[in-house]
Amino acid sequence: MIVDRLIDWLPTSVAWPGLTFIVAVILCAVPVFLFIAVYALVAIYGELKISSFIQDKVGPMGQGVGLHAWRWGLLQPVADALKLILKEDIIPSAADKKLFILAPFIVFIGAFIAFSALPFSQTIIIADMNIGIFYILAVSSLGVIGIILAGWSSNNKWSLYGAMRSAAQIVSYEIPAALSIVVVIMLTSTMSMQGIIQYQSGLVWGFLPNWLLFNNPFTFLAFIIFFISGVAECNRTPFDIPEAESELVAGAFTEYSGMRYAFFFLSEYANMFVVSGVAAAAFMGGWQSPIPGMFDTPGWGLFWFMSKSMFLIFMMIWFRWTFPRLRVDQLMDVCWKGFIPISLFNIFGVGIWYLIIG
Amino acid sequence: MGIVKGDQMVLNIGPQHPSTHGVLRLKVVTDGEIVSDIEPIIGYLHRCFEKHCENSTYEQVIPFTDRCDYIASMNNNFGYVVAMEKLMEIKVPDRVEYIRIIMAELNRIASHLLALGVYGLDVGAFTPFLYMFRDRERILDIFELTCGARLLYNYMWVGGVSHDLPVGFVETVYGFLDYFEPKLKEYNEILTYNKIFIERTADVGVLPPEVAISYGVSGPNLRGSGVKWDLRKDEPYSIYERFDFDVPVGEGTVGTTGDCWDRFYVRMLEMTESAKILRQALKDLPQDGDVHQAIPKKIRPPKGSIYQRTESPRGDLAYYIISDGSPQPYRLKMRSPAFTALSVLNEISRGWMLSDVIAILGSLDIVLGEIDR
Amino acid sequence: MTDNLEQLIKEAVEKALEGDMDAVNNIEDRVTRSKAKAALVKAKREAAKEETEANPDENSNDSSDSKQDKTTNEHIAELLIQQFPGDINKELSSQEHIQIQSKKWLVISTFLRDDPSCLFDSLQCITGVDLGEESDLEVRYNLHSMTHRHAVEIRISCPRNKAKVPSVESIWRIGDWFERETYDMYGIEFEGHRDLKRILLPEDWEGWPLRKDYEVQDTYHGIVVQKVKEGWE
Amino acid sequence: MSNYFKNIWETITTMLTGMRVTLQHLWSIRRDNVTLQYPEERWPRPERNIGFDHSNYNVIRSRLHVDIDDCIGCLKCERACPVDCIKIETVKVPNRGEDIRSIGHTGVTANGTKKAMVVSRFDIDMTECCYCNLCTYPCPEECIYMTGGPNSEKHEIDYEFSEYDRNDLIFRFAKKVSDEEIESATSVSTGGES
Repeated sequence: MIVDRLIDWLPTSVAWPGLTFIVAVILCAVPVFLFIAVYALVAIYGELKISSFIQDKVGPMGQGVGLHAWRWGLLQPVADALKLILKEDIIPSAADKKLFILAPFIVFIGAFIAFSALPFSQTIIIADMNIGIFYILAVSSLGVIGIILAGWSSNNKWSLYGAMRSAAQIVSYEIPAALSIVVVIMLTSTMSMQGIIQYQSGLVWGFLPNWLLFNNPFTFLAFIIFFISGVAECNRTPFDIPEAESELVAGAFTEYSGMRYAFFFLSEYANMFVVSGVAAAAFMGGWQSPIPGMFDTPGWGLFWFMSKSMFLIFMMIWFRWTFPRLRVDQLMDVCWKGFIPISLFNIFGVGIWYLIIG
Repeated sequence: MGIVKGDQMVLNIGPQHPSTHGVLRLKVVTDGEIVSDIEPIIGYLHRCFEKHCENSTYEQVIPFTDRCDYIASMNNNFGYVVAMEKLMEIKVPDRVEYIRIIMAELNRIASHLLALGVYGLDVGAFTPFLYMFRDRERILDIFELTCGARLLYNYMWVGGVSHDLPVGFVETVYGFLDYFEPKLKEYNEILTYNKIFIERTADVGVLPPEVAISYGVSGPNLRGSGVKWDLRKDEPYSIYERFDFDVPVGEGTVGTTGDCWDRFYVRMLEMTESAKILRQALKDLPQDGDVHQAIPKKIRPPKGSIYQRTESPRGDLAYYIISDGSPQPYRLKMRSPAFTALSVLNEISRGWMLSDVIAILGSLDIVLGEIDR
Repeated sequence: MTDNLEQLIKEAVEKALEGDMDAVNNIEDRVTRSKAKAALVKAKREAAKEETEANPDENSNDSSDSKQDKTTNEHIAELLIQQFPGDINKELSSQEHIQIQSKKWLVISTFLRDDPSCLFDSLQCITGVDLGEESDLEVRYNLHSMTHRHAVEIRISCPRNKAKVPSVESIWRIGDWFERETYDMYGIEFEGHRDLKRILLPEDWEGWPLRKDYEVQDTYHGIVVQKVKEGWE
Repeated sequence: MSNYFKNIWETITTMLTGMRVTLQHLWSIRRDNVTLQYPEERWPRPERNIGFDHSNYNVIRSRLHVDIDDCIGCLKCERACPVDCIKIETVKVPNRGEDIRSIGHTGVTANGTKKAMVVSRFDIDMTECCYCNLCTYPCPEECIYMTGGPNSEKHEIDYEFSEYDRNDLIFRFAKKVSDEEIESATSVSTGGES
């Protein structure tokens, strides 16, 4: 959407028509990157504080002057980022250098390009393609390649374990996620994010906003499954076996340090946002306001979308600091014996519901 | 250590690893995630305890016993002084006995709190770990109030204790107990009965009783296998026969008897039992009496040897002391429970997954300082 | 005057014996207070004496269970003697322990574990002892029976220059590590042990540290082993 | 099949319980926060009167301190130390109980004991000290103690002892004197009297 507008607005060069497109894409990519960076700082700060409060601590509370985490440790994430940037970048001599260097970027790209289809508001969406949600599902599974590369190229047993685990995990949790998205597509009969969100306007059951979450029990189930699978795709507790710090020292990222590690970190948080954003858009009415007819200007839309996805991110953090970690085979059990049958059953359920009631 | 086959991989867990509870090295032969053989390699923390003892006087041994099991120093002191008093036939005043019992039980609670919290960390739950440390701190504060040290006390002396109880000690401990007992419910809610935790620990690393006995495993690990054996009950060594408490044993509530969850839960129950003992001890603690009255001027036990076992939080902690009449022990051997507990690891964790090995190791609650001595 | 002072003192002492020292501490006059304290101490001494006289049960049951030990020990000793004549060293054995020859130790240990009247199913501890620079080494086994709840101590002495004792690792599994430790510290070879190697010390350590004639090696992997603290003298 | 659903049900319920607990802590952080902002707020040190005959005896074991004027050089603490972190050397004085001002030696301790020795060296290596407190009890003059020991009111009690160099943690309480110095000093002092 934005990118289309930009292409229209920019002067088309006769010599090389592709140039306009490239410029437009770059003009879109830069703010998205900035957004990810800022959001990551906020999310990290949130995680620090929430985890500390859960554990009866106060978390970072720099009280000195200057960059000493300022007040309530507000600058703590900035300080962390600076530290990670300034740290020495170590590449093990036994590592496969090219892949080792390449891996973090692949992981990050996987999370990064998914943003181009996230509907931040009625008007703010980079590219409102007609297969938006499908596109997000496709590209968000790109990250696993990067993790496998990281694990393999580090030439470290822990990393290898982590990579293998995460490959198995992410690949298998793609399935329930996709299956529960199928439910959404069945009801809304569109794959475009904006289309899905527009479908969720108005009221359902007379008083609830017509979010798919509340639409019928099957969609509710689908939401739960999608969200949990999303948590698993982000490698967060209780599914954080790829970097299970008490078993594999840091899993696939054991050998990484400094900026490269920061990239993994950043992409984990970006992934969290993608998952929450998709869940918010597909099940919680995206930028639709909870009270239909009020606060539904584009500005409010941005607010609603962000608050919904932030709430889901808070849920993720809450999970992480409450639950123990699953074992790898139990993880597979949960996926193949739990989620996939239920979500398959969901699809039939929704179909029947649609025939009878909808 | 068997021969490593082509499709197997040797993995060194430790000496520096988040969850080896110290400087332990596990040489693990893995087939994918499945562990086919484990060889614990210990000695990274060997501080020549027994050699030191042979070259230091009997009083000077006590600080060294502190450093063996640094999680439960009071119980180590306790075992040593009980052995020495039996060797020298010293009758210590009642007040001293009660103070010792109170300290030992407080330290037992502290040690179990650490064990359980770290176990939660091993299986990936971070928050219970900090909750339990938060409460352990209060016990350490009580110790600091009493003897000025938080971790290595050198509190119990042969024939007495180093300091008398501070003013308002009894109220402090009562306050702690009132604060602590409700917390146990919270621990259970957040960790013990959590389904993921049960999945991780139930039926994992089952330790059958006969194997446990043959390996000399003792303490909560043995009781977790369903053997009702507690020296405080079966061979009361101090004035434990005066207190009424039960010995919890694992019943396989959620899995098989003797699995990690049972070992975990037995510790959880033992904390309540210790609280029970503490309340009784505080109730009939003799009001006054000099804690130094029975301390001998110079410690020269008669010729002879003694093998005295006491129940430390990790099991049968025994001291074998041989005296030749000089002020220095001729030979002092410490039979450390964690040593035997670690030796059973290979037996019970073969065939399980890498994550389970961590879980089993954590459930055995070893302290490397005590293993290597 | 005086008698009511004494009255006061008596009351204070009684109060104090019930446990509130303030009664004594609140006496203004110092002399009276000191008197009261003295009286208190006296009263306590008497009380303690009475107590010790009153409950001799502890001493009695001490003696009784020590007697118990003796009976089990002697009983086991007799059993072993009639079972393996010539392997039990009677004159060296005492109430507390049984001294046996090292030759048949494996058989004896099997008997000790399996015989219905012994059933020593757990090996509590193996202690190596160096009886002095010239004399022998000794291995002391503390056995315990979970079924009969009785314990016994077995001692086996072996010459210092060729110290060999049969391994009981196959009888009690914990013997594995205990014997490795004893070997580590005393260089006593346990024949039949599956892999007898150092456990606490590094593989390439020289000498047997707990022997009385142990000499600390000068360097270890090029690191000079400090005999004297540096920067101190 | 029923087991399958029972498992799912248990999973959901137990997890919700756990999340309830954590959420409660999240809300009531103001009430049950346990963090101490270290440099600003300190952990309260236990202050109390223990069973010995000192009043106001703080049992905190922070650092050994020696009132060298009271030390009679009896070497009891050196013998008591399990890790040999105390090193004492003494020089005999010709006539006991007499001050030798030129080397700052007081002849009589606070308890009125006449000193027969000049402590020419009293080093404590706090990097080796194991804080077992064993050296403080045998001292007849109570001149060696953990700061906050019997004479705590003389020194402020602290527990932050950090140095950049390990040798800075070797505390040398006595200053070196040789026999000759004492000889000369005493001769001077006697000369002054005559």
